[in-house]
Amino acid sequence: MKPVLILSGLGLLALFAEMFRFRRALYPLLLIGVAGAVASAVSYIGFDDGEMSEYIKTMISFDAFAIVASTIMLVTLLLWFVLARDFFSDENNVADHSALVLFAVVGAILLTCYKNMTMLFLGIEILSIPLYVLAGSKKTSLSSNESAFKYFLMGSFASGFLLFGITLIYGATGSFDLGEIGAAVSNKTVLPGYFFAGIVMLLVGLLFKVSIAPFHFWAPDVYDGAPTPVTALMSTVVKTAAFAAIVRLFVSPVFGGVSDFWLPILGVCTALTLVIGNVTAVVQTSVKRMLAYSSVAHAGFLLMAVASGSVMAIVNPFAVKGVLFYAAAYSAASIAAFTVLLIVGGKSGDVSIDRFNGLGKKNPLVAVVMTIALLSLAGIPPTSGFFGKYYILTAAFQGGHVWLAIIGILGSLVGVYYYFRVIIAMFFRDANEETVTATSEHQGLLFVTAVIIIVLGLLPDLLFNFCDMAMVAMQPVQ
Amino acid sequence: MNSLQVIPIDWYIILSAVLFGMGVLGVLFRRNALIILMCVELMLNAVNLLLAAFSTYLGDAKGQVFVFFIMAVAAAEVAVGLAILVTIYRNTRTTDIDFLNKLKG
Amino acid sequence: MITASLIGLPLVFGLLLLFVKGEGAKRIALVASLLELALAGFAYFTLYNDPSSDLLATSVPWITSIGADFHVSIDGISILLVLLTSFLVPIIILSGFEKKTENPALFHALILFMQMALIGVFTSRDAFLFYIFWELALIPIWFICLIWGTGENRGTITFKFFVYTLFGSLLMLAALIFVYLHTDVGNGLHSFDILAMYKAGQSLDLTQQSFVFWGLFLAFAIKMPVFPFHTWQPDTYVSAPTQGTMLLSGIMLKMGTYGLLIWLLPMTPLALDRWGMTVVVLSVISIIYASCMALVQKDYKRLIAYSSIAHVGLIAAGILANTTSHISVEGISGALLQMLSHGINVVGLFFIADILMNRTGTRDLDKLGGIRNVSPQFAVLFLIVLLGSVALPLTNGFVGEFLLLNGVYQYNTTLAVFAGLTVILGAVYMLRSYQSIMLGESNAVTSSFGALTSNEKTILVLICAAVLIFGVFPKPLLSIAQQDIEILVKTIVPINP
Amino acid sequence: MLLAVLIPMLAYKGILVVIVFAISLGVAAYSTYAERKVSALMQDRVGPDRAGPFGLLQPLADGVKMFMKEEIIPNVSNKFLFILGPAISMMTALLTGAVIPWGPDITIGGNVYPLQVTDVNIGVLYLLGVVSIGVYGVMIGGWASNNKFALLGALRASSQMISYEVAMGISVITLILLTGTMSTAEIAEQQQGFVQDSWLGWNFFKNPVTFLIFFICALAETNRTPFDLPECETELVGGYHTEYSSMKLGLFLFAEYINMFISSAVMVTFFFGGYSAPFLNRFVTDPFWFPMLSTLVFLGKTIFFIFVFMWIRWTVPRFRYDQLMNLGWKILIPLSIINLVATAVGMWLTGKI
Amino acid sequence: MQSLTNRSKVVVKKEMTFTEKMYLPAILNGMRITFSHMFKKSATIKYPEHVRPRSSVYRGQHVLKRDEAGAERCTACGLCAVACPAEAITMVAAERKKGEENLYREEKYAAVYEINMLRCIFCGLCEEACPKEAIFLTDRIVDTEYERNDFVYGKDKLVEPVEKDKRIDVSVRQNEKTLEFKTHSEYGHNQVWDPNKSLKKKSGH
Amino acid sequence: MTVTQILFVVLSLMAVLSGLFTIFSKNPVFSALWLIVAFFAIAGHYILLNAQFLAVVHIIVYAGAIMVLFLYVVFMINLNKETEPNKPAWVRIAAVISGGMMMLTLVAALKGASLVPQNKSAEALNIGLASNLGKVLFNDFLVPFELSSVLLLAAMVGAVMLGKRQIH
Repeated sequence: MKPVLILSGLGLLALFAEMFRFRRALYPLLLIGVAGAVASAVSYIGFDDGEMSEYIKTMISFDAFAIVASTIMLVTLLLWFVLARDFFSDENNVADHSALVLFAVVGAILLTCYKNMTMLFLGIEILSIPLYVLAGSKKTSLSSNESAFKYFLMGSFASGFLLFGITLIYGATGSFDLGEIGAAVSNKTVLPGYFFAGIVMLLVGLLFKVSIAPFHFWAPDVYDGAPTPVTALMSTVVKTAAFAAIVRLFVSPVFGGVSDFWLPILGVCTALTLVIGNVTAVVQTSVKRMLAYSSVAHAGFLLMAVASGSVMAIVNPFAVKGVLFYAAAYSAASIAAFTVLLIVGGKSGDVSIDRFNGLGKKNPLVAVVMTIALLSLAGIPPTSGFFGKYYILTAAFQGGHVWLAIIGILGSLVGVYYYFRVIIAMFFRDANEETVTATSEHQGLLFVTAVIIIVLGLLPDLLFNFCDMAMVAMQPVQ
Repeated sequence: MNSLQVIPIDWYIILSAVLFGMGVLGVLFRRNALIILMCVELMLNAVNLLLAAFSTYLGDAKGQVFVFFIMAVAAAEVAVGLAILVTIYRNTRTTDIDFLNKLKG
Repeated sequence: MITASLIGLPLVFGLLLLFVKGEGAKRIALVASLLELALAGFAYFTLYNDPSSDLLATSVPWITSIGADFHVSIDGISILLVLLTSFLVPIIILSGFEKKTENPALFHALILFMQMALIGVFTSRDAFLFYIFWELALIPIWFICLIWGTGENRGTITFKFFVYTLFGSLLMLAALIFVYLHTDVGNGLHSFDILAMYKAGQSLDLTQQSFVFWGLFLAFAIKMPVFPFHTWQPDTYVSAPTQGTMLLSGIMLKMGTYGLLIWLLPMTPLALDRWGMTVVVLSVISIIYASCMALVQKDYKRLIAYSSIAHVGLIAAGILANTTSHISVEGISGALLQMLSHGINVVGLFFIADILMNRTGTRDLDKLGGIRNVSPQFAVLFLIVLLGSVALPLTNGFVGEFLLLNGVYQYNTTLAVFAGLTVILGAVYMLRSYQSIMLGESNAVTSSFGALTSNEKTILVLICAAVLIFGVFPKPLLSIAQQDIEILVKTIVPINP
Repeated sequence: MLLAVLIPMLAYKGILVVIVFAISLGVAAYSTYAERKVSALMQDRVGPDRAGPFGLLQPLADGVKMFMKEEIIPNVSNKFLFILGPAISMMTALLTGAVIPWGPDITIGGNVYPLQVTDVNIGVLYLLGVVSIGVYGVMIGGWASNNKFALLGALRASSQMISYEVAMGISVITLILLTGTMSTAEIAEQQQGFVQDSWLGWNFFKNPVTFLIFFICALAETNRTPFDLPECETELVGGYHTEYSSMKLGLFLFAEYINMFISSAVMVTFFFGGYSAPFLNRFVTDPFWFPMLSTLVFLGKTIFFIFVFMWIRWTVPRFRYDQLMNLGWKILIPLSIINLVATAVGMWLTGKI
Repeated sequence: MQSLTNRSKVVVKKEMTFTEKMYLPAILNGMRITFSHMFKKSATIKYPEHVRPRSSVYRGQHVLKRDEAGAERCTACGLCAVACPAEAITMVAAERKKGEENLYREEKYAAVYEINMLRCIFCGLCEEACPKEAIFLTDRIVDTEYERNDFVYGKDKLVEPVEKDKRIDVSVRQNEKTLEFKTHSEYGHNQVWDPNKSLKKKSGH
Repeated sequence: MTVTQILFVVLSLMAVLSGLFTIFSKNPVFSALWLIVAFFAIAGHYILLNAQFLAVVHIIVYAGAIMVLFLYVVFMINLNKETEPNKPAWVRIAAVISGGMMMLTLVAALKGASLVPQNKSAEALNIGLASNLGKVLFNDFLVPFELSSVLLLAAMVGAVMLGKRQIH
């Protein structure tokens, strides 16, 4: 609860900054505030909220899973704020931008700790609505507008499905509470047919939101069109939050009891996503768009963990931990990659692959960090990305989805192809005239993310033991 | 006289499903962004109706309270969506979503 | 301790090099590699004196959550490859001393990283660690080929190389995870420890073992390479810089064969019985195919590349030509020996190709000729290396090849006959190439071929010495491995046949 | 058995509905007369005095004129919507009357009848709902005219009405907080008796700010000066009814007066004690005449507010558009929120919640 | 700048005080004023019943005079039409026939004489221009009509009745002053305009 | 058929038909108007379900605010043209098929749906009362209620940000 309050308060503060004219001081305040939120999230490991009122407990529980997931998101957010320094440089909308980002993150945190369908729905909407706007925040750019609109349209369309699913489940079980739904699920005899229709609809809604094939088609356009910092936010924090939400429903005992029903659906979707995401990423010429498609593929990987997460209410430990680790690794690498995109894109924002030609000579630091990030995305040891993939593949094997694992492996092989095109361009092709310079903030950020990627790659236990705690939250409550 | 006694819940489910399906169809069918938004609203309303029906049949007020949240969200969504639409219109002078294909491919 | 230092030393020096500017980097790298060689020698003697010395093994918990440890140790088998690596790396670094290299610090740092990864591969006793080192070895060599390579389309070529090998290694990962999930070290926990893996692998049924077998085999086969997974190899060898080619062919190849020996054989004995013939046939095909291809090559470097495939095919055949009922210790010793000698020979040959290229600007056999007239010293040294490669008795190639053919013969006579062709064909294309390069009249291209520099001479003499010494006196190498090979062989016998 | 109760009840309701309709229409009709008369008086004029004594038949004459004038439907307009617009305006204006408690229960022939068409428990919300629909008449009419002035007028009207609905809603919430009920009848009943617990019982005295906000919003919702921008002649010709003529124009204008009447009635109900007349119950206790007189009192109060509406119209000049929006969003809404919070705190402090 | 009369108010855009910003007092004050006006005497005159006193030389509807014998004075010279600034007057001239001497005073007469009352501005120039004392403006008021055409008054409405007792009295307009005025030819309208003369006059000033 | 059932059928027909008109109207204005009609039908359903408060709130929110906003935007960008080119035929067919299949699935899912036991107690009939809803909203749903303020604030800030003209 504390991080939620801190972030909401920060959002209000941002709005007050506009009113009381301290916009210049806002950015440092935000950094401090988000750092505070991180601290408060971490502090839950030692201390919990204490006795909370019944009404809060039934809606939100900041259990270990939520702590880990939100810590990952908040740390990413902190890094993101450094990445997006420019996004907050315009005096005219610094307050709006920061308030919207913070509100979105409030939604993201709710998604990690909800105990009730109401909170799931609200969390998703609180997360999405500011993002629609942020995606369109470059108002004069048509592609930004388009991105916002597509995102909005698909988001609200998906909300419809999600709600219909929630409704049917409510009708079948008589409750919005996850615990009660789980209890009803475990007593399967009374479940009417439309309960399963509800699960399908809920699933469709959620899959839409996280851009899983065949509901993925909007994602590349949206990621491509949105301003780069926003894309970075979408592919890190938002993705983590959405998957945390899915894990809570499908890997936990809530729907775990009927996993034989939804597993095939998830399996097929995972396979499709891995194939489509990777294959279409190959033909892209814009690096941003390539990253967009690859993020679809990564979503497929994460979904693979979900698909192998729960077999008849027995939770697969690797799946939960795998999702968290993968999300963390992916976030770190994405932050690095998008920072490089911002640096390379410069003023024009053009990030076609040609712009990367000869970057290795022009600006070795940027090129090396980009390489590390891309290696991590491709899942090559000793980067953190490898361990993410490793845990999820292990989970898939353990869940008995060998075929999914193989598709995943083949997919990441294709992934290597498009990631390495960028590396080849950076080190092999001849440089053009333009110089590429990074601000000191960005340099520092690149350094930090590179260190994170490598350290997590060499000593994954640092995070993985942390993730271990999250498992406890997913076990059925007896 | 109360609907509880004479109308089976199935009727409401089917009605909602039909309305919802119509909304989905509209979203897929139409190109005018405004009408697509309206169809989304129709979908949400189908959900609301079903929630209210379930709520009454279960004798549980939570369903109706949930409807209020959906309404709040719908209002927020529409406000944002229309704002986006107007920004687009300022740039393109059209609301046909197929014009919005600059990003394709 | 020693093993960990063997891994750590190049890493430390490599990192150090990143902060060095200019040509001094070469010297630092050479010093580092010589230190490594000394350390390897020390390891050899330690092992010789006390095979169970604590100094040789290091095991620290690493990723406890998945039961992977940082467990490295040197035994009789791996010491050979460690020695090979530490012997070749100084030579490789030395071979580049006279050439100007762009960004030498990074280049040599990558070579040292590569060395670290290779030694890691050869010494790790933990499957996960093995995999990590396996992948780690790939990245530096890829960059070496990409940045310092020649040829306009090297981007595509190196990329193909990367994807091929990565594909293989991912399959290997899948196979390893599969086995890993069947290990049990109590408490429902799993472990990546090599012995646990052996045990788990052998407990699988045939279908499961086959899956693991093919997963691992493909990874190793691509690395070696074996027909039909070899297509990346000749192009990559040609377009890579000489040092890169030397690393690839001299040491990296051995990762594959070593993997076959250490990981594949003991883990999947049942599958070996079932699929052994298939893969041996593949190996033999690759011998014949590569030899024939070598016969028609005009580019000398490409010729060596194909010859390398042929030799490795024989090694693979020797390792794989075993069944649970009959395991040929000779074959395995021969494979080990051949790994060493092939490593030395092929590095020598590539170095010679590099000398030719530097002096004459071409590697085309038709354009060369009569160098013997100009540089008789070179002709002699070249001949020695060449003969080693053709496996003439008294050279290092002979013992290994003989043992290997013997092993295959015990497995299947017909195949042995075909495999034996490698000796004949090898002699044909090697000598023919010698003829067209060195003999005959010198022409415009070759007449200005000067005498060897002292540097080149040092390298060639070192290699020739190795060729001759091990040809005459292979015993120290064979004997130190003997015991461990026997231990290995014992583990291959399945627990519940 | 059921029918025996139901049918007289329905018949009674039907009669009541007709009476309410008639009163609404009549009051509205004479409001037009009153408007002209009041304006004349305030401008030192005489006003209509030709049709009938004191011009009392003037509304009739106007009506006849409206009916007789030529029916013009613009060629390029949407005919159906063009007609629908004024119809909706009129309909919503009339619908509101249903929940207004015109008087206390009346006893006729031993039977007790309520003087309210229907007492829904969410009457206040019903009012807000109907009011919120009223804007469609204007929007549809303005759009269907296919005339830029009409369209602009409609846009202005709709944005104005939406804007002020917010403040109105919040002030109504304050009222609900104050009274603890959403039933109009109950609100009126609570204010019976002029003095309660040493307080003046009318809600106006309990919370005048709420009334002020509600009153201003009511002005805006009925498009009365100073908020009559939608039909601002100097800028937009005739606003949304530029293209309208004859009886359709009449309906629009008429709806405005009905709205005025109803909102006056609502204000009386909400804030000025409804049908309560101070100390009336001391003098009259007859179960028939007391309600009758109360109803008259109610109508009297209502008429007073209608007068206030006109009074304001002929006093205050029209707002500029940005001033109008500023007033709505930057003053009234914050003010109403502050008022709401203050009321809540006040009630909490006095232990009422 | 200092105002000379001290009547004008200098507008100062000063910051309003809080009470002023609330506007309510001002509005209430305004309402008080309007309310007080309700009890003031109405300034309206109920017209047809009460008529405001008019000037003796009020210029209303025209009349075409007859002479003592009852013959029309107008000779259709057209000067009135020329003088008319609103171009309201048209006429058609005709020659008097034998036997019509009692009808028309001179040999030429107006067969048609029309004044468009919608155009007419009641300036009285026609009256001044007339050399025959034929047209006069009277204090009568032009009636309202329903049709546009009805406002074009022909001779039927313009010419005064023959009967002595129904004649229209224009003696106020024929007092000495006007008659004397008409003798001054330079002010008359039936005068040929002499450019030199008027030029001289102007320069003489 | 009882009166309630007839009412149900009539309201349902009204909702479905006006929904269809919403989808198929060429002119967005008509779509919006038909949608309003559909909303009224749904409000009627709410009343049928004893949820009067919900019905009125539904009217106020949807008809009174959301649809006005829609109409406002239609007017503002003046979409009088009725020239909306149709989507390619295959898209339409695909849309029809997928939509139809979805509906079929749903209806099929209901087949043999075992009903959840109904709660016919006296309190259950009064759940639609405002006071009852208020109690649930401010007790059980207190947290989401408070958090929905974040949502609305975010939407407001967002809409304002998009609506502002870009200042350079």
